[in-house]
Amino acid sequence: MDTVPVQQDYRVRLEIFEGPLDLLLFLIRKNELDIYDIPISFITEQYISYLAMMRELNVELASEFLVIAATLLEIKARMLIPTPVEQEEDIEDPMQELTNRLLEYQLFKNAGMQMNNLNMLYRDTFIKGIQEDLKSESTSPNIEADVYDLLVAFKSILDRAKDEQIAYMTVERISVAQRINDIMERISLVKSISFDSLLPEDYTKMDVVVTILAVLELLRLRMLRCEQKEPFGTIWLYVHE
Amino acid sequence: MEKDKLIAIIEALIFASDKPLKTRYIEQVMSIVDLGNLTVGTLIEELKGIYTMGNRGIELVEVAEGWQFRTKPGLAEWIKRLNTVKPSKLSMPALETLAIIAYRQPITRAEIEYVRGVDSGAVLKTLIDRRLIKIIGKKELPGRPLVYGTTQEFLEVFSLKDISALPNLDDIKQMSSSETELERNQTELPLPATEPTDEE
Amino acid sequence: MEKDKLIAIIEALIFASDKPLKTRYIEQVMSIVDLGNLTVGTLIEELKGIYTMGNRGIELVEVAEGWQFRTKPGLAEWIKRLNTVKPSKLSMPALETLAIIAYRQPITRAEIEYVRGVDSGAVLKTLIDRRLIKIIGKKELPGRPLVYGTTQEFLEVFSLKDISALPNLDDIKQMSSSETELERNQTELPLPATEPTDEE
Repeated sequence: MDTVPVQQDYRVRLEIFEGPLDLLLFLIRKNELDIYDIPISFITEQYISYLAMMRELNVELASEFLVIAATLLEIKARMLIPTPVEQEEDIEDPMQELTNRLLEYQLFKNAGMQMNNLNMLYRDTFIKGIQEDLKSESTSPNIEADVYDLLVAFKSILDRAKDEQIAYMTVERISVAQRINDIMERISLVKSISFDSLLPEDYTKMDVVVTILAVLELLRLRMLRCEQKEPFGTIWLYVHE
Repeated sequence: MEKDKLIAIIEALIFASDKPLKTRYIEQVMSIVDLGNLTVGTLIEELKGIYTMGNRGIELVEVAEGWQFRTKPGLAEWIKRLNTVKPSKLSMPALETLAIIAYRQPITRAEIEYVRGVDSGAVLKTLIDRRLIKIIGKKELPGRPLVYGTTQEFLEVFSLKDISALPNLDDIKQMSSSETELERNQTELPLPATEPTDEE
Repeated sequence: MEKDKLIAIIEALIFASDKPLKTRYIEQVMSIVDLGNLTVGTLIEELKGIYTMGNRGIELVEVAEGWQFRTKPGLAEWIKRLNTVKPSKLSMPALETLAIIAYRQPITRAEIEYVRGVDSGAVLKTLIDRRLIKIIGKKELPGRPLVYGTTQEFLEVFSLKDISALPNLDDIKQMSSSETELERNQTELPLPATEPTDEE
């Protein structure tokens, strides 16, 4: 099959569909069809060709587009097989359901556009600029809030924590004071120790910095002394006698 | 107290309030003075009249069940020239979702997604972050799903007196679908050439 | 443009500005219209006059940096009364802190600050002053830090039978979408019926 040349502007245009119902509404209108009497074979064919075309144009599709494709195919199949009269009443009509969904979706799409025509704050109208020095602090004992405000507040903290957790863990893990205690504990057993062996196995820059700070502090307090036998050689630490 | 003085007090109270001020709070503040045969309601109407008469840049409007001074809608372009105000815009998916919630509240996420036909998690998050909607409870259904509703800020942003001031849904039903499709028709889409083939 | 319209624009600009508005900013905004023999300065004076005449609750004043509407000084007592009548909302930091305490009590200040990532002394004080939280004991840790918990008033304000009636934290999962719209749009999905598209 020949590949249709991908044009940027097609991409942009095709993304105006918010979902499968939006696409179906468009096809109905485009072909001047009656929403109450949709020719199912025709609309299914159009819908599926559309999905195929979007795919050729590399427009990524939400899975919901495929769900509606399956529904259309199911309705089409049902219409080809005559349903026994006695069963008809129990079975809900999927075509009727789809029509209702389209009507309801269209209604709210229009309602959204109507709402867009209202005088919108900070677009059509503005309130008094709130000046810090004029801000009035309520001293009323009454508080307006409900438990779901708390829930949302908690969620916002959790969301934030996801990004920041790592940084906090690091700081927590390697406080200088703690490292000083670690070093003194280890060195009291062995009397001498190399600087490198003070670092944890998978050490970070932060570990190095904190360890150096801890050692410097111990040297300053004359609790340790250090020796380096040759330039760039191992630094040995001893307990100060 | 003279009527002019009473109106001046109300004007100052509404101006000083960061949020639309409910009539009953004005009444509580004014409860220490004898209004005679006047009411807070009639005084507010008179204050509103002062701003309506004459060519003023601000007006007194009733939003979110309270009173607030706002700039006249026709002047928005001038204020935007100041560059100090954040412009506010909502995308079509956001508006559509907001409409479903506004008219059908309390409503679950699953119900919203059934109407829209697409996953709506991201757009719900945006609307919560903008404080236009909030969780208002749980539904008596298996799993006790959360239900959403519009907020006070929603009424403020859309300049609505209360939720009943939304455009009437029956009127919207009457609207011919063609007029709502104006913008879409500007974008011509390449369509596979298929003729209606349905027999029946 | 008529003089009334020009004054209305200036009125709206000063009103909407969050800082006292300098005359020269107004002049910049108005630079696209022909003022004829008028100046921004004289128009401001005229606007000021509108508020001075008559018994008004607000006035236009020139503060050090520019023009600003303010309530008349004589009405301060009324505004103070309003602040004791109007229920207040909790700020976002206050709500966040309260949420942490409600769900994680008993909790130390250090633990709260660890979660929030910022110093929380001031907000804790506010919550204590509003009697929403209190010190409920000390923790068996070095330094014996104080631990905080919610109060009876907290339950009353939030209409909770007891602390276990708080919304379940698992509900948060419902709020966050499993797949955001962004992620989903990046996912390639295989299409039915059109298998050989990509291959020649």
